[in-house]
Amino acid sequence: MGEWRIMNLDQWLPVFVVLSSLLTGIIIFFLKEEQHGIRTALNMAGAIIKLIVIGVMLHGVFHEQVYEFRLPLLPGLDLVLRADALAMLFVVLSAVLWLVTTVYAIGYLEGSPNRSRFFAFFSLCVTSTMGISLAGNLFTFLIFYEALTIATYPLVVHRGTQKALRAGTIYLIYTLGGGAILLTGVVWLHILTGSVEFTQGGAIGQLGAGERPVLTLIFFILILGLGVKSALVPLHGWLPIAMVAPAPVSALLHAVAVVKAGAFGIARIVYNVYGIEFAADLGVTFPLAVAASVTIVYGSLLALKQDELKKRLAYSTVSQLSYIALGMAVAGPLSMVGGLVHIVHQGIMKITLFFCAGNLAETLGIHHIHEMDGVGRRMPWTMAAFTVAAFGMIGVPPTAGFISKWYLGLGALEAEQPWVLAVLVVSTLLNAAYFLPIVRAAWFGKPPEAWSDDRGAGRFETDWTLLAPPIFTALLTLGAGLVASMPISPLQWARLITQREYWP
Amino acid sequence: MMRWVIGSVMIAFGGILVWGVMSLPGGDGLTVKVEERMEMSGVTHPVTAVLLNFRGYDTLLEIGVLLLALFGVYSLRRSRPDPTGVSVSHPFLLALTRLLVPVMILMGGYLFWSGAYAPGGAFQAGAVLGAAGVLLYLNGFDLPGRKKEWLLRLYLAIGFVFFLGIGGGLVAAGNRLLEYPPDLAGSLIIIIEAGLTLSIGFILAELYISNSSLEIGPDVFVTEKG
Amino acid sequence: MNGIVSIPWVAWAVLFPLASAILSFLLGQKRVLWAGIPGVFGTFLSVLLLSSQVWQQGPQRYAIGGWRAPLGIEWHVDGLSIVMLLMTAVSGLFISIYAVGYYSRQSRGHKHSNNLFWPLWLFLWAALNGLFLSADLFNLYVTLELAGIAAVALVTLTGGQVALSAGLRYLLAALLGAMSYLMGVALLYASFGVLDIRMLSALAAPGPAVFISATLMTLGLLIKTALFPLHFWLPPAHANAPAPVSAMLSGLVVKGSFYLMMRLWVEVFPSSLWPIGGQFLGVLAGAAILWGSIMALRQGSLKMTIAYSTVAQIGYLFLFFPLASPRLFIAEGEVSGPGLYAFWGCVYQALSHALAKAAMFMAAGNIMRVLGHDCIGRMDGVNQRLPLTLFAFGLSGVSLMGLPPSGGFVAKWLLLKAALEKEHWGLVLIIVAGGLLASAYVFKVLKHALAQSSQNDLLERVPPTMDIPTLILATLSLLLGFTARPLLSLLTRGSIF
Amino acid sequence: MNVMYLYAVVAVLLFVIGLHGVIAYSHLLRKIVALNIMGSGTFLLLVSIAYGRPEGGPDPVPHAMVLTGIVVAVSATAFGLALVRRLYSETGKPYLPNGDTEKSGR
Amino acid sequence: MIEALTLFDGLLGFLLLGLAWSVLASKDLFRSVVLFIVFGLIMAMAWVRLKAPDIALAEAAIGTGLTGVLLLDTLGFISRNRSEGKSKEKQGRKGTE
Repeated sequence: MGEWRIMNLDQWLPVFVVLSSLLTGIIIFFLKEEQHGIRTALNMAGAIIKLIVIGVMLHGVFHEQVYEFRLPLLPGLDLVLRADALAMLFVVLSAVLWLVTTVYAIGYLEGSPNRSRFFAFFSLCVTSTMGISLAGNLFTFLIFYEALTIATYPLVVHRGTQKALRAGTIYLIYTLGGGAILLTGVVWLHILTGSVEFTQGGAIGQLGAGERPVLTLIFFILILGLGVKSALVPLHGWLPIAMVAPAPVSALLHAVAVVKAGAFGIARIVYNVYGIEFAADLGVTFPLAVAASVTIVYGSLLALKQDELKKRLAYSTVSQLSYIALGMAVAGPLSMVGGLVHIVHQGIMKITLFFCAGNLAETLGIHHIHEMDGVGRRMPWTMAAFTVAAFGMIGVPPTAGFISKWYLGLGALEAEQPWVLAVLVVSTLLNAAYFLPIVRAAWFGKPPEAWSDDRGAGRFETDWTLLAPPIFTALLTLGAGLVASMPISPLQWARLITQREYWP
Repeated sequence: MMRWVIGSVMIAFGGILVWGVMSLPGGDGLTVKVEERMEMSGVTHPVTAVLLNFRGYDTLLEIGVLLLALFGVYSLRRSRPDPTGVSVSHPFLLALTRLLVPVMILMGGYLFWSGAYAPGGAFQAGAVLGAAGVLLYLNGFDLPGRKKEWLLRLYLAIGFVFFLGIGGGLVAAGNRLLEYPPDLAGSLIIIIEAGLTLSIGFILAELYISNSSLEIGPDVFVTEKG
Repeated sequence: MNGIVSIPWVAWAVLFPLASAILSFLLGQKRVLWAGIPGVFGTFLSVLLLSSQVWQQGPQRYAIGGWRAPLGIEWHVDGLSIVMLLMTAVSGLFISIYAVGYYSRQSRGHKHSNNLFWPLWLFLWAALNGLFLSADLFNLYVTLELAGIAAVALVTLTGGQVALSAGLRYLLAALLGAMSYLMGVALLYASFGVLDIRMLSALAAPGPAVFISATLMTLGLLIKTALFPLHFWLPPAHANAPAPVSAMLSGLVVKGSFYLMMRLWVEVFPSSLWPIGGQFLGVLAGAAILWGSIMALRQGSLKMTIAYSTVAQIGYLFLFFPLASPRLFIAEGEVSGPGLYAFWGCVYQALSHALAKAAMFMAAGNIMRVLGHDCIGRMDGVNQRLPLTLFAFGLSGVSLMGLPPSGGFVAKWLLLKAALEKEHWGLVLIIVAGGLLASAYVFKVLKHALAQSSQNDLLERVPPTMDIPTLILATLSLLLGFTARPLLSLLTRGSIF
Repeated sequence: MNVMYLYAVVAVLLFVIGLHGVIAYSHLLRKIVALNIMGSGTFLLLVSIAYGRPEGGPDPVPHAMVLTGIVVAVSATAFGLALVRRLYSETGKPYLPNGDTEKSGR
Repeated sequence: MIEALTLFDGLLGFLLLGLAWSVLASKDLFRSVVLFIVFGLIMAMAWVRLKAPDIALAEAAIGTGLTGVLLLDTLGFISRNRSEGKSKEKQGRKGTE
């Protein structure tokens, strides 16, 4: 009986974005296992409707149009969905990658059990991600952040093996713990400042100095809660273990849903809750920067030691994610651009890598790097995509990764924190050290006469539903770098956000 | 050891309680209020007036409790007891019963009737009837309605049904729950008490009988269904 | 329309269950549902209409027999009682539907299980409604006894050895509690010569007798509500009852005595009791949350886990006493501050727990029906056989963990807010830890249920009458997260008394 | 007046004795008897209050309460005894098994 | 006169307390049940003394009458098929539930 009246359609667009995957998810859950066609149709329809709505909103937001939906839940506490520039960045990313991953998953899970359950929770997972990105205040963010945890669990344990179940448990211990900490922080902040709306330039920047110590404490509580999902060292433990999930899931987990939710949350806290100036003024950004740098280097070092492909990619995720946090922590416009744009870039690059890893496992049963000699000859397209993404990760121009690192570097100089450059250089070297050998082996290594268990898929090197997604995302990786100067590129969008953040 | 701890705690507790009651004011209760409204109550005995009129709702629920206890016992019971089976007919007891039961029934009737103006009433009367029923049962006589399951259930429920029916009927008629019209109060109460006396008699007897025959045979309520 | 508004639904809310209870007994085994089903829906509807009356016209007082207090017994219907009545009506409705399915097939197997279920359950419902309505201390005692005996009889319906001893333990606890409560009533009546709660709240002045009676009544109600460490009777009773019975016991019955406790402390007992009493109860509440959750985690059987989770969740209810303060409901809901949040939080906790826990026990019933056991370790493959039930279990679990957007989350949010505002750090920790422990034991079950199953043979199907109500209740417990505002404003309709 | 206090004291002492019985003895019959003694104590307190009322005759309201209470007590006792009998015929023990709070049945 | 009455009251009180105690304390269950019935009858006297004849009747008939009969009956049942009764009673006595 919440008294929100029907206004113009604009107010409802954010809701549609959330519902488009929520409803599909619910319907799919009640579908029978065999109803393969309906399920696919629903998935596709949902994803495409979502993209269309988002397209409209993207255009609107670019022209300073406000889309806000408000549902009062408790006295003085509303559920708010608002589309601002930062939200759109994440929304577009998740929507696009959801479509791609759905295609991939349909091919990948061909004939495996419990597909209805899988796709249902897959959709719920994306729904929560949408909610996270569109959340207009901390309370709403928290709701979807926790919902994401729950929605992801069935995907992690999907296979039902002992290994999967154990991974699921560890995943929960970390994420629910983080959630509890976050809840405490949010409630506390709510008591101090009332409902915290996400506002450009920071909501509580103008609070009295008396609160400063408490606010500092709360800041770290919040970051601690978010750090788990964004895998800040030492809270990253769950991420490599969650690898047992089916490839599409790990792809989504690592590129978009879970880890990005954490990083995005940190962005919200730093920019829209505390406000970058106030945060810097409190002196909370430097510790964050240190934590991020440590994570970057440490993650890469661990990645270096892995022989299992997915494990190596996982640790690379741990490392790469913290570029985002670093970008924010350095506290300058340019570095902010770098951090934000990396949300997108890391997504498309990393999802490519995971698609490829999945293809190798599915088609040739390859799970380890030492098995990859000459695989490029057997699966040229997959490895081509892999190579592009790997170069992106290293930061080779003209890939997307180069753009991110370039802006991060400039930002570091601009903010007079040259030590950050050192971090970037080291990590770049490490990235090269753990990606180039793979590429080398794949292309120049000597292939075995027969692959261990070759599925020998017909016309292409593997099923097209498995092949198309990585190629597509690889092209995106290239495109994001090549057309970086064009207005619709992620980079320009990140600049737009930064501009509105610093000079609202 | 444990016992001593408990014991000392109890002694302390008792001491506190005694202190509490000694501090009680001999304040005035509701005596006056009851007396003021006696003539509207339809009866002349104050306790009966409170039981069946002023606080009739309590009594209604109380019959519910009595029935519930019986349901509970029934749900534990496996058998419909066969009186001849448990009969302990000792000639002397038999003669005594023959002598006593009519007297008891008379006494029950008297208690029930006197309840309106003197000590007594449905409960006491019902209790006496119940005792009579038990005596009969012990001598192998059958309680009326024992053969017909539904009839027995009717006897057991009739008091509650009257009470509830009158209460509900009054609500339907636009009165408040159990709000007797003053001129009808007397007769309504008599009807209710009659039903109560009968039911209480049967319930108490059944409580004993079912209790003493918990461990035999299949459940009657199960045998009943096809 | 006007006619419907003018009907005294408050009376029918008690008359309907009573009448159908006695009818279902008179009709006997074969026709029991002829009385049961109409009774259930009648009760549900009259509560619904009553609440709409209160929503529109504010609190009601109803002098039974036309005799006003102190001589007569009065009902008082305010926001709190209405919310409790609604809680009972909603879960009661779905539990009843579930029971129809449960016994329709059970009747062949277990002999003397279903014949008296309906009269007992309807009597129980009547007792609860009477409890939530009554404003008369002695009448409340009678309703307590009515509810207690009905509940015990329901527990022992299955008649197994464990159920019997559990039932006896429960009965003794209930009688002890009621007796101690009655002693308190006697002392209060001795001191003030009235039994009506509102009149007492005007009269009750601090004094030895009052303190003693407060202690006695509180202790009695603590036993009946099974607050740690007086919870010893609860787990076996709730775990060994038939599934629908466990659902109503865990979901509803314990709330009855808690509700009464809340009333007494807010309305009757002098405020000078709060500082000590509140802290003391707070300690017990915290202990209950931790102990109950840990024990739940350590159980091997599903129903025992759920039962111990009830012990923990009851702890949350009692956070009311350390966090709230006396006489805070004078204004029409304008009052703010920790007290009000605590009040809202606890009531909301009661609501969401009622729905979620009922759904959980019903889900457990389905699982036992299909697997033939409730050993958590051997639950592999439940997800293939009972996807809906498992989903329902998960949903109600979300509410118990207090994760958004469930009703449990709203409750936890409000409680946490109250605790932080009162800077009650210990309780803050416990609230958070309790949520985590809850997720631990819920996911322990889900983990085993999601495991790959070796055997896929379907032992027995559950009828949709068992599957659907479970899912509906669980979903409702989740949707409660979105209905907080209307419910809370209904709750604060008119001051409590 | 002091008659009232005398009986009131006896009443609360009966209550305590009964309570002690419920807690200290494990034989179920004793527990049930003890509960009944507690009940009698409570009833005696009510009646002594009624007797102690200054004006008019004894207060009939407590009398009515006690009558109700007695019936309730008998109902509970009867049901309890039935449970004891069934438990005894199942287990051969008139006691509550101690550890069964931990294990589940069915 | 008043003296006599107060004496009677005191006597009654002590009798009640003593009976209640011995009901619970007596080793032999049968004995304690019988004592309980006596206790009930004394209680009835107390009711009469306190001008509560209705309760006296009810106590005699329901409270003591039925309860006593039920207790005796149950006791009879238990002792009828008791295997190793006394020993159990002793060890049970120690446990405090």
